[in-house]
This record gives sequence, structure tokens and C-alpha cells, in this order.
Amino acid sequence: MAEENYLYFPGCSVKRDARSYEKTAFDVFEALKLNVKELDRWWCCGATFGLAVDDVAKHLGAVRSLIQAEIEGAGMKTNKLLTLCPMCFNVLKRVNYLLRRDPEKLENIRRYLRDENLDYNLSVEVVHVLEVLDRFRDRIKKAVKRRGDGLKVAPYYGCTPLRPKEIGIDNPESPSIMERIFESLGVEYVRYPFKTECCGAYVSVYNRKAAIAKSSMIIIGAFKAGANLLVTVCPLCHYNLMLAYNSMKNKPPIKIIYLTELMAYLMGLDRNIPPDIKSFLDSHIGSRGENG
Amino acid sequence: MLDGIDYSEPRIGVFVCHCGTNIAAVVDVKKVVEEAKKLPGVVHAEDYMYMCSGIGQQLIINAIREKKLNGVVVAACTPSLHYETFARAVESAGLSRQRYKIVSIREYCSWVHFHDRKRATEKAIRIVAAAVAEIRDNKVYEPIRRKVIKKALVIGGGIAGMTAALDLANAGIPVILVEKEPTIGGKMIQLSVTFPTLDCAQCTITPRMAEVGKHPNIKLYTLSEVIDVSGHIGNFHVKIRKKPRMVDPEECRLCGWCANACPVEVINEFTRGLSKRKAIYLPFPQAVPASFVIDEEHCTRCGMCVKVCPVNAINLDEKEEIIEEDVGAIILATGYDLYDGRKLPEYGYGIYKNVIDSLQFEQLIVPSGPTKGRIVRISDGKPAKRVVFIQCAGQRDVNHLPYCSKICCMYVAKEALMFKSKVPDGEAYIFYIDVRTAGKGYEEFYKKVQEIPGVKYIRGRVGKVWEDENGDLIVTGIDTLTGETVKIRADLVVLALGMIPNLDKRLVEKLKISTDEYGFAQEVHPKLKPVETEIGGVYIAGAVQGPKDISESVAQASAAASKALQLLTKDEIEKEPLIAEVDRERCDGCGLCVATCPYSAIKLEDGYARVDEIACEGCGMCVPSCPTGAINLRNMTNKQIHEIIKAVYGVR
Amino acid sequence: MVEESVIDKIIRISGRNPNLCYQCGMCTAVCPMAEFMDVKPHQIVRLVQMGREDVLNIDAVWVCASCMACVDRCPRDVGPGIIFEAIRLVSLRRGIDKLDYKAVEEIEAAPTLALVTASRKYTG
Amino acid sequence: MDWEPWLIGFLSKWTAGIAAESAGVNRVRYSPNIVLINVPCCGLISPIHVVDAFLQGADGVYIGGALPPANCHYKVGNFKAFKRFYLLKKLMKQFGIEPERIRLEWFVSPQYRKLAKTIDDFVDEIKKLGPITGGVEE
Repeated sequence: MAEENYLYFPGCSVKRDARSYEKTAFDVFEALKLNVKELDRWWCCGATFGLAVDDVAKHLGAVRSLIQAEIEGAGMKTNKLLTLCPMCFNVLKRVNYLLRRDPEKLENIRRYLRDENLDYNLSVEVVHVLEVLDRFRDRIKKAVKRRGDGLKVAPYYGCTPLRPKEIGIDNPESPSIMERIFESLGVEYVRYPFKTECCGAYVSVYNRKAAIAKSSMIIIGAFKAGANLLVTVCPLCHYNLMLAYNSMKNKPPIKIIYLTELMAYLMGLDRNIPPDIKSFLDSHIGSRGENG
Repeated sequence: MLDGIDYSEPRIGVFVCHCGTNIAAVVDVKKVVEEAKKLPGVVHAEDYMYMCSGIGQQLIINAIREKKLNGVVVAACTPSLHYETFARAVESAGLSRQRYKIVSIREYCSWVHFHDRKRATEKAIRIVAAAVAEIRDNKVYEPIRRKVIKKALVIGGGIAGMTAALDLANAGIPVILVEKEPTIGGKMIQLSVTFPTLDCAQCTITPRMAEVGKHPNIKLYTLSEVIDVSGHIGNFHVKIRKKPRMVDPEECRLCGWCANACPVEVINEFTRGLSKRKAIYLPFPQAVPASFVIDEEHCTRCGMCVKVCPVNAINLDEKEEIIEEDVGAIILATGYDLYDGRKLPEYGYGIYKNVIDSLQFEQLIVPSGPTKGRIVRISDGKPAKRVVFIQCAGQRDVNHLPYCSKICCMYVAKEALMFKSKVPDGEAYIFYIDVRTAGKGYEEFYKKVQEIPGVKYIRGRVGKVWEDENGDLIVTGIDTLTGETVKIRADLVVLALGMIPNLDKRLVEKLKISTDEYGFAQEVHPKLKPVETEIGGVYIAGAVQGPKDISESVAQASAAASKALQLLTKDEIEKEPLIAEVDRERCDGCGLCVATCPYSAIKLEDGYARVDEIACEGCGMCVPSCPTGAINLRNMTNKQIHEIIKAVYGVR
Repeated sequence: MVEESVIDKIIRISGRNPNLCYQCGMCTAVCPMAEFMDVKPHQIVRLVQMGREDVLNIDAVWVCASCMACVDRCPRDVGPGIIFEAIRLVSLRRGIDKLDYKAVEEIEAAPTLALVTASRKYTG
Repeated sequence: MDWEPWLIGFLSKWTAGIAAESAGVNRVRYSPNIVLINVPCCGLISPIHVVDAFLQGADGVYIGGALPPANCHYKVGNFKAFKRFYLLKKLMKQFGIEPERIRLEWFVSPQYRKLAKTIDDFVDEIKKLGPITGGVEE
């Protein structure tokens, strides 16, 4: 299996709401010499994992995508399915984990699939972009073109990359994977208590006030710790954080951006960075900028 | 022939126990008896409600006498519980215990097959049939006698190990006490006061340490570890690795010039990291042996200390020693450690300086401690006015320690009381799930702490601890009784981390004892044999067996010493004669068994294999190696195994 | 056939055992949404333990964000968050849904992800 | 189907035997279709005994010993057993007996759940294999 080869599962939000996240991510992959290929076909992961034990049909979309990855992966010599959106990561990995652990569920799913002449051999490994970047920290270090002086970054993980702990990419109470990436990028980061606190997730649709309260707490916590940049990897967290930020009367001078936007900027890959973010970063880095 | 018992034809009695309903509710006992009667060699079978009772034992004794039984099979609970009970009954009727067997139809049958009465009964019948087949061919061998070495080894110099060592030494038994640290004293010496009497812990333990240090019957090896154990009950051979102290304890005058001169500063483990010490140091003023010691790992061999020592006590070239000793009994008392708080990052242990564990808090209370008894924030040394205690931190939790460590409720109450006595205007918040105060005077003590104004017990959990921009700790949790969330700004957070066994896996392997699923040393029976291990002559004492407080540790240490004394006061003990035996008719002297034996107990003599009966441990590993079937394990011969299998499958 | 009670159904489709709960309150202590809940997570588990069918009327289960913090930290592996999902499902399977799409503010600005997830969670 | 398997198990009394006892104390249920015999060491059990058991009607033979490397009460009995049965299994096929009918499991004494689970698995497996036919199709 080639270490640099990944299949890529986009998901709805990356394709519609977080375009710059995906585009900058691919710019970064290219700079890191990673071969990332989008699935020819993919199905909605379901956006949330069905928690009830009798609820297998909800996993079907995810299983279809896993099967597709199994098939395409064979040609590409990889079994790794990369996701940007941690919701997709969470659902796909949990479904994968469930099928591996529970032969009864697997059999049940197979019964559905048999009608379509499909089968799943459990070979796919679902990985999140953070794990991949962590693995190639050496390359990141080499690819950095701008110095991040003047930036103080608050990492924000949210829930879905970390919980439940069986599928999480790091210690759910005290993750450090993003911090390691920041170190490779050469930017300073802050310690604040809310990096794994829930942003409010989909509750923003049902109880907007609650979601805004949670997200505001995160932003203020990061700001109080001295951050001027709040970095996320999730389109839903990004939305809720922006919702909270925009609802604030006294807006703290802190910018909410995707990790790959920051990375692309520091690697000098500006073409897909949204102009407001570009100018924010430019203004903070100021004259100490380019060194490469 | 023994006491007029005729062994020419098998006359076996089978005794099936109901164990109340423990067996009888699942296994059809009557049917087992009926089937047993049909087995070859069986002349008598009966059942009884409690075979282990006096009446039950009498049934067996009477049957042996009246029916002229020469073999007895008891189908009841496990041998580890009642082997001896029935062995003594059988012997009192004049029958050798080698013609008796107890098989479990409770642990091995009724308790695990309660879902299938029919098959459980069938299985019980097969178990009985196998036992009858085995006993039918058992021979009576003369016991093998071994000398007992009247000396004991105690591993661990904490309160349990010291107590056991002193009990034995005072009874006239020479004791070797092995301690890993440079001084004895264990965890107790790190404590401030003890609950519920609030006695000063150091004042309680130091006289005992001194007694150990100067007792003529105790040979103390500090900085030492047991690295190998061989032999058996009454005669163990142990190897001890003694690390170099590099300071001669006989010469050291405790002047401390060496430490002043030493340029290397490291974290002091005795204060659990709350202070620093030098690479040459005195662990604490009352250490036994009373001598400085060089920390081999951190010493740079600069030689400054050697230059200033007025009595030339320091020798930087001292090497480690391997000491070998022979002992008759071993007492394991290696105690406990605290669960690693870093596994609870949500509480900030190891992240924020002011989040500490309970032993660190003890060090803040002790007048001779790193803060001279002042209770302060570790981060900046400011007085700590508000302390939050989190009980059951990482305990009673399937993600961490699933068990309860038993003592935390009490020591947290004590620590809160000591805090309030030192900081009268302070506030102590105690998060608890249940308060467990099972012990003499414990509930009263808890009540006393509750009465103190400023001590607030909160029934609930802490979710998270973090440090705000002012360096204060913020504790968020829930009070389940009001259902309200709680947020407390605190100077210190104290985690009541659970007890984990301080028991090296290699030592367990050397001693061949077993451990429970959490790594605590396993006793033979939780109620009746709490200090014995499965290995004869090896006893356990203190928290290495399970969480317990000081008084229980001391009681258990004395119990272990008493058990060891029962062994060591004998001149010789009988070893079960169930060893390997060579049939010279069949042996062709090929020597394969010689190579197989892990104890070198088989030698070739005059072209035949011969088993050394003292060295043979009776494992039977040599048996399958013999191409002619000439070597057999006594009372578990190839023929008997064949008969056992036949019996198991003879049942229809 | 005896009809399965609401509580039995909740227990069955959650696959968890609420009777193992010893009411430590950890779930509530770690719940990011607890402050917006009328009945706290540990209290909901308690009501399920006591066989109270009116747990179906508790709004708090709809405030749960399925963040899994309580499931991860529960010392007895009761998984309160999973029991809440089961409670929601019992309602949803009866056709009771909780989302009024017309009332969603700025629906066109919400990311697809939020809408899909919310639809699954609130309408079944 | 009338047939049901009866298995025989030889347990080292220091490890697997203690596990079996703990399974009882903890009331962990498992299939009753196995008779467990405690022996001092699994190194006592010879391939001859195992073949003998099959000849006498055993549908499967379970051997429980100490977890390698260092848990064997008699130093190396577990290794001896492992080697002997590794070789025996290779021979079994030639007798027309499935090698899966011999199962070796290694324990440290607290692993009572493992004992129950492996016995259940083994009984299930033997049920699937059916009675020994000696390679002759019925």
C-alpha cells in the first residue's frame, strides 16, 4: 500500500458550504506530495450516526461509500478513505467500527446489499485529515514559506473527531494533534479550556440560542487566552462559531478559519484563500512575512 | 496396607453434596447418586445437604468404617475450599488421603450451567465417573519429608512488611527484609495524620522503623529487589539485587555537607515532586538506615561530596551486589501506588500545577513538609483558601479503575479537617458519590467533619477543571441533589486517586503466585484464607492484596506472620509424594526425560532414569517424552488418564 | 402477546442498561447542553430507571447534541446520550416530529450538514 | 438433531483451573458439553492421551495452560504442550480428524471470562463440524 495514496470522501457541506476548506486542503495535499483522489461516486453518509441498536438501515449510505472505496482503493493501492468533514469521518468510521465488531449487524447489512450484488469486506480505514497531516509533519515543516509570527492560534477540535473514544483520533479530553501541526507550521498556539467543547452542533436549527451560547463561550475563551485566530476543521462548527460571532455586540478581534486555509497561507498557496482571510492574515503577519 | 485397610479390590464410596441449593437446584443430585452406584468399584453412594458439616463428615467416616471403603470421592465445591476438611475426615477413619478426591460440581458445574439442568446433571455424572476412575488406581505412597529453613523473607518495608518482619523476628525467626527504596517506611511515612484518631503518622511509624533497623533478628536490605525465587515451601532460594548506596551507613554522620556540596538538583519523589533534593540526599530525617544515599541515576560522579565528607563515608565506585539467601517462607508486602492522575486530563492533573493528588496534599499538611505545613497554591506559593476535593477520581469507573479504593472517603474527610484547622477561614468542597465509612469510629469522624463550618459536601461529579487567565482553577460540576450545575473558583484541586497494586510483574512470575484482574495479589480464599497464596509458603499482607487502610494492613501483616510461623516452627514438612516414577522394566535409558525435566530432577543411573524425589515438583512434563511409557506421574499415570477418559465417555 | 412498555422499548433500542446507573451525575457534569435542559441528563436516566413513561415528554432530550461526552465519561457505561436517542426515537416512530422547517431562522444560510443532521434527529 | 458433542478438557490447575473456578464463583455461564479435568500441568498431557480421547468418543479436546512465556508454574510446561500439539495437529489430518478438534488456550489465572468464551466458541465449532467420521463420508 502506498503511504501517500488516499481516496477522498467529500460530503455535502464541503461541496456546498465549505468550498475554501476543500480547495485549500487540496492545495496543501499537492504541496505535501499526497495523492488524494475523490471517489467517483459517493453517497450521503447520513450526517449523524444512528445510535439505536435496531437502526441498521440508517447506515446504508455510509456502507455504500465504504464499498465504493474498497473497490476504487484496490486500483489505487490504498485502503485509506480520507475525510475533511469530521461529521462524515465520525459516521463512516463508526459504521465501519460497528460492522467489524458486530457480525450480526454486518450480516443484516449484507442482506440489504445482496439485492444489489454488493458486498463489503471490512478492509477500508477511515481517516480524518488531521491524522494525515500529523503523519506528514516533516513535509509540512519543509513546505512552510511564511513565518507565522504575530499569529496566536486557538485550536478547536469540537466533538466529532474525538468522540466516542473508540473511534476518536486522539485523547478526547486532551487532544494534541492540532498543536503538533501548529508546531510544524511554526505558529504559536494558546491553551484554553474549550477546545473539545461542543459548539452546539445541529441544535442550532432547533434551539439557536443554545448553540450561540455554546459557540460564544468557545470564542471568548479562545480570545481571553490571547488568541487572534480560532482554527476549526468542521463546517458545522465553523457555521455555529460564525453565527455566534456575528451575533456578538462587541466582536473580539479574532478570526475563525479552517486549518487548511491557515496552512495554505503559510505555505504560500494563496489562490484559494478567501480574500477576507488573506487580508486578515497579511495584516497580522505584516512586514515580517516572507522568508522563503 | 495402612491401619488394616484392604486395598486389594476397589471399594469406593461416592458422597454428593447439595450445598443447600447451590448444587441441588441445578444438578439432580439423586440421579448422580444413582448413576455413581453403577460405576465400577463403587460400593456406596449417598448425598447430603451439607457434606462439609459435622454430620456430613460423619457420614463419610461411618461409611468408611461400615462399608469397609478404601476409596472416597466427594462431589461438592472446589478443592481449594474443602480439600482439607474431607482429607482430615477420611484420615480420621484410617484411610489415606491419597485414596480420597474431591471434585467440584459447583464451580465447575451448577454455578456455570444453571441454564441447562439436564446437561448439568449429565456433566456432574461424568465428573464423578472420572474421579472414581482416577481414585480406583490411586496408590498410597509414603510422604516425602523436607527440612524447613527457619528463616523468612519479607518483601516490602512499608507498615505491613515492617509489622510482619517484627512479629516474626520477635518470635525468634531470622528475617530478611527487602526494600526497594533507600529507606523503609513505605507510604505511611508520607502521611500527615491518620484517621480517625488524628495521630501523627510519622510519630506512629518512626519507632517501629527504628525497631526494625536495630532488631538483631532482622537483616535489612534497602535499595534492593528480589530478582529470583526458586525452590518450594520450607526451602526457597532467593536472589536479591542490592543497588549501590555509595554512602556507608555505618560511617555516615548525617552532617549534610555532602548535599550542600552536590551541584545536581532533582525532583524529590518523597514529597511527590513538591520540592527538590540533591543527587546525594537523606530521604527524610527519620530514614532507616539513617544515612545519606546517592541517586545513581542522577549523580554525575563529580566527586564534590567525597571531598567534603568528614568521615570518608562516600565511595563512588561501589557496585551493585547480588545476594543469595535461603528462606523457608516469604511474605509479600509491596503495598500500593496511586492511579496515574495524568489519565484524567479533564481534571488537569499534570497540566495545572495546582491540581494535585491526595499524597501531595498530605505533604502540604505535614509540619516538616516542603511548605513547613503551610497550605499554599503550588503555582505561586500564595495561601490556598479554597480547596476542592474530588472523590472517586478515576475510580468506580469502567474507563479507569472499576473498583472502590475504600480509604478515600476517610482520608478526604481527614484532609478537609486538617485544611480547616490550618486555614480556619478556608473553604473545602468535597465532591462525592457515596461516603463510605465502614470502620470503627469512621462514621463518627465523618460526622465531625460535616459539622465544621466551611466544609461543604457536594453529592455529584466534577466534569472539568481548568485554569483561567488569573491562574485560578475553575471547577465545574453538578450537584445531583439540587440538579444544579456548580462552578467553583479554587486555589487547589485535590484528586482522590485510587489505589493500584505496587506489584512488579516479574516478581509475580518468580513467585508464581496469581493476581486478580486488577493486578492485586490473589489470596486463596477471600474469607477463610485471606493471607495465603496458592503457593505454599508464600503469604501476602497489606495493600498489595487489595485496597485497605493502615489498621487492616497491620492486622493482615500479623496474620501473615502467624501463618508463616505455623510453617517455620516445624522442623520438617511433608511433601505430597505425587512425583514422577520410573518403571525400570520398561526404561531403556534413552535419556529423553532427563532433557525434558525443567528441574534437573532426573538422572541416568546404571542405564536407567532415576527421579530425585526432593527435586521433583510433580509436573509430569517428562511423561509424554518417554517413548516406552516407562515414566509416570504417581496417582495420575497414563493408565489413570486413560481410565478417566474412558469413564467420561462411558456414561450414557 | 403483551405489548412492550415504553421503557422496555427505550432499553431495547438503546442497547444499554440504565439500571447500572448509580446517579453520580457525571453525564450532567460533562454535558455542554445541561444548562439548557429542563430535566438534567442524570435525572432522565433516573426516571427511566423508575419506569416513568412520561420521559417522552421531556424537552431536554431534544436539546442533546449527541456529542457523546456523557457516553465516553459514564463510569458505568450506561451511555445516557444513547438512552436519549432511544427516547427520541420512540417519539419519532410514533410520528411526532420536533422540527418546524418554516420556523428555522435563515434556513438558506445554514449549511447542508446542519439541515440534514437536524432533519434526521428531529424528524426521524 | 439428536447428536450433541461431548468434549473433554485438561486444565493446568495453576492457571486455567483457577480460571474455571473463578468462572464458577462469578457465575459466568458456558456450555455444559465439556468435562474439565484438572492436571498439575498441561505438559503432562501427551498426544497419546489426546488420540486416546478421540478413540474413546471425544468430539473435541480442550487444553488450557499458562500464558507463555513466563506464567507456567513449572517453567516451561506450556511450551512443551504447545510444541507437542502443534505436531499432533499436523498429523491429525492424516487420520481424517479435523485438527480444529484440538484447541489450546493460554491463560493467566484471572481470565475466567476468556475460559467461558473459548469453551463456548469451541463447542459451537465442534457442533458445526459434527461427529467424527474419520474422513469417511456418510
